[in-house]
Amino acid sequence: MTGFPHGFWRMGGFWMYVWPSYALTIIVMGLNILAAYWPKNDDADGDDA
Amino acid sequence: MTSRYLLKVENLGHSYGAAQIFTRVSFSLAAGEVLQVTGRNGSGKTTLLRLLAGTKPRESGHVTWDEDATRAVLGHKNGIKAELSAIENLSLYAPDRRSCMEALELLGLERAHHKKPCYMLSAGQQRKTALARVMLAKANVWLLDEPFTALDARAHETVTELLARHAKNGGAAVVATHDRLDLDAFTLREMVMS
Amino acid sequence: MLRKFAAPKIFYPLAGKLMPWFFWTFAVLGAVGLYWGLMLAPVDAVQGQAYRIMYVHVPSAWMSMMIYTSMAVSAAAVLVWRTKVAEYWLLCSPGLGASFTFITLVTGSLWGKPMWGTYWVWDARLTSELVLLFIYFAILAMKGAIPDRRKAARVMAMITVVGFVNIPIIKFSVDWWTTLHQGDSIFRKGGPSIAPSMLVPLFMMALSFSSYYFWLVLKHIRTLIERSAA
Amino acid sequence: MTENGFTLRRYFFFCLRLLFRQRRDVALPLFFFLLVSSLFPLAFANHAVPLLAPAALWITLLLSVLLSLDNLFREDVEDGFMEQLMTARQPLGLLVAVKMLAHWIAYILPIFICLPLTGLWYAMPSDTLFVLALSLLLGTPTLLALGGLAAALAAGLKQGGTLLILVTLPLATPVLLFGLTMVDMSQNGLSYAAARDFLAAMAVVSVGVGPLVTAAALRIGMD
Repeated sequence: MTGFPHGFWRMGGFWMYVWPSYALTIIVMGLNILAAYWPKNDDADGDDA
Repeated sequence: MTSRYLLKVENLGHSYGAAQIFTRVSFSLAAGEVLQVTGRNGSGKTTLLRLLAGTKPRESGHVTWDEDATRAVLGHKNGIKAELSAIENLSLYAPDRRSCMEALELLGLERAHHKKPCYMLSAGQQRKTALARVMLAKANVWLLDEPFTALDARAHETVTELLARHAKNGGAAVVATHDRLDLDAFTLREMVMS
Repeated sequence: MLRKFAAPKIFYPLAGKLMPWFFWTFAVLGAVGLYWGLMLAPVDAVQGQAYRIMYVHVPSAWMSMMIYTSMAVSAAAVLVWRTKVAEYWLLCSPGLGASFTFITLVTGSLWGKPMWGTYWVWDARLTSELVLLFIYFAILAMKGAIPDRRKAARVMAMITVVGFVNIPIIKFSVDWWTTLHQGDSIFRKGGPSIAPSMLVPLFMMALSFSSYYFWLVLKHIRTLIERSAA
Repeated sequence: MTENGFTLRRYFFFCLRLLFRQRRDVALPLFFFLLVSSLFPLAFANHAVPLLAPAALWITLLLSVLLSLDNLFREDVEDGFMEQLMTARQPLGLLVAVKMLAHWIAYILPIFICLPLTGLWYAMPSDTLFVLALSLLLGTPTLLALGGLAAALAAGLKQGGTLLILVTLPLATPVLLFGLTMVDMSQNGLSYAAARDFLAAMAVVSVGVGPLVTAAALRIGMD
């Protein structure tokens, strides 16, 4: 693991911004997988005429 | 009366979601013929008429109109502007007021009601106005969905006469109704939607 | 020839065969691209570590537009040939498109903080992405408002096509307006110069995300086919 | 069967007569425009920032137009009149164009007539007001085309009004931005020809293609 970079941002742009970005991406993509494999079956496929 | 057909329908089908409403409906309608469509509620009578009229996109099957056949449609709703009077509604179809008034009186709407805004008319009176519009439209083919709703006995009789005269003059019609249409056998055909 | 594959009966088994391929491409390339981008790629001189957000931001932005383009194609098929599979494709794509657009916007703004010092700048690219998100929401709202699936697909197709025609115009007008009122966004001028060693993981991630999209779309379509056949 | 009386010209006056008869409802978007156009300058107090005024006016007009479009097809669908339009001899696209023209006259023209008044409230110099009015004039056909399409798709739906705005606004962004660019250029003494030509081009396309696309949308919406 590369250590904290000296200079630019003391806290390091790494922790503050990169992890939330990756976390969000994984969560949103994961939710879509759930939606695909366990669809809520209430969207009726067209009721009567 | 030439017997060329005004309307030809070949295995028309319609489904709603997974439910098949009807499939392979075929018939042809020649001048002078009135096709009565009956069937229990939800059997697709209204859907069939809307598919014929073209107010509903067709999914399968063909509906071919004779090229100079014109259509006049009466759906469940009257298609009347409530804020306008009966005459103003009909003025869209007739060049002069006199023919509007004649059509309305023929259908049994007294002169006193001609000028009032239609929201003041009863359901039966509005239906008569809509039927007058169908007449004034002078179309070859009438597509009428439950034309007799809210009509009194006399108006019921008038409409039947109009249908007979329309057929005699070389017109045609598709009428969805449960009421008995006492037209002569030659004119009347029946189709039951299962 | 394409019409043959469009029939649900033929499409269903075909989709079943393709899905594992797409899944593994997504999983393998995703893992490798992620590890490479996060761990191996050298620290960027200017931005320190923050540029690593690029490995999710740029592929997501690319996906948000790729998905819309695929929707426009299927919308044409829906409106012209009423292809059933195209309708299913159109029904299940906007959700994924909106998700990737949302990811793009949030990661873009998270990347903006260390770069420009603020979470949001009315920069041409971010603004266009925001408008695209609203178009996705409009399509999803229409889908939700119409119970009959076939009609919903046709209505969505109409909006998608009109939207597709308008996107270049929106992009142009936003560019013009934002440059007219030039903020101090470094991002706008050239952005980070992407060294070759950083490009490879980027393409890996883009390919991974695309496979992810195709994998889920095929899954959605098979579910829709099963449900309509039942 | 002889020709029946249904002609485009007669339908146009039929629409105008109906809109006149409904003038209390027709005036609502105009009142909305005037009300909001008075709130903004009030909110700015008397330091009306030059660029904010055109932006406020433009956005107010955009919302007023969308408000008026909600009823464009909804009424015809709900009272069954749309069936007559769809079975008329004339192509639906032409009928839609005629209806949109009547709509423009009844809803948008009064707003233009009130523009000088709102210009006064914003303490806007007359040359900026002229350019703003020109940009609004060139922008409304595109707004009507885009909004008309969305109104056709949402006509039969319950929450159609909100859907209409949700669909139209993102697509209308360029119209707003080109309009404001025009005003911005003219305020900085630059030539606003480029932005004006863009708006004019979009207006021409909208008048030409808009009604046809809206007619197709109506057939889909009427399913």
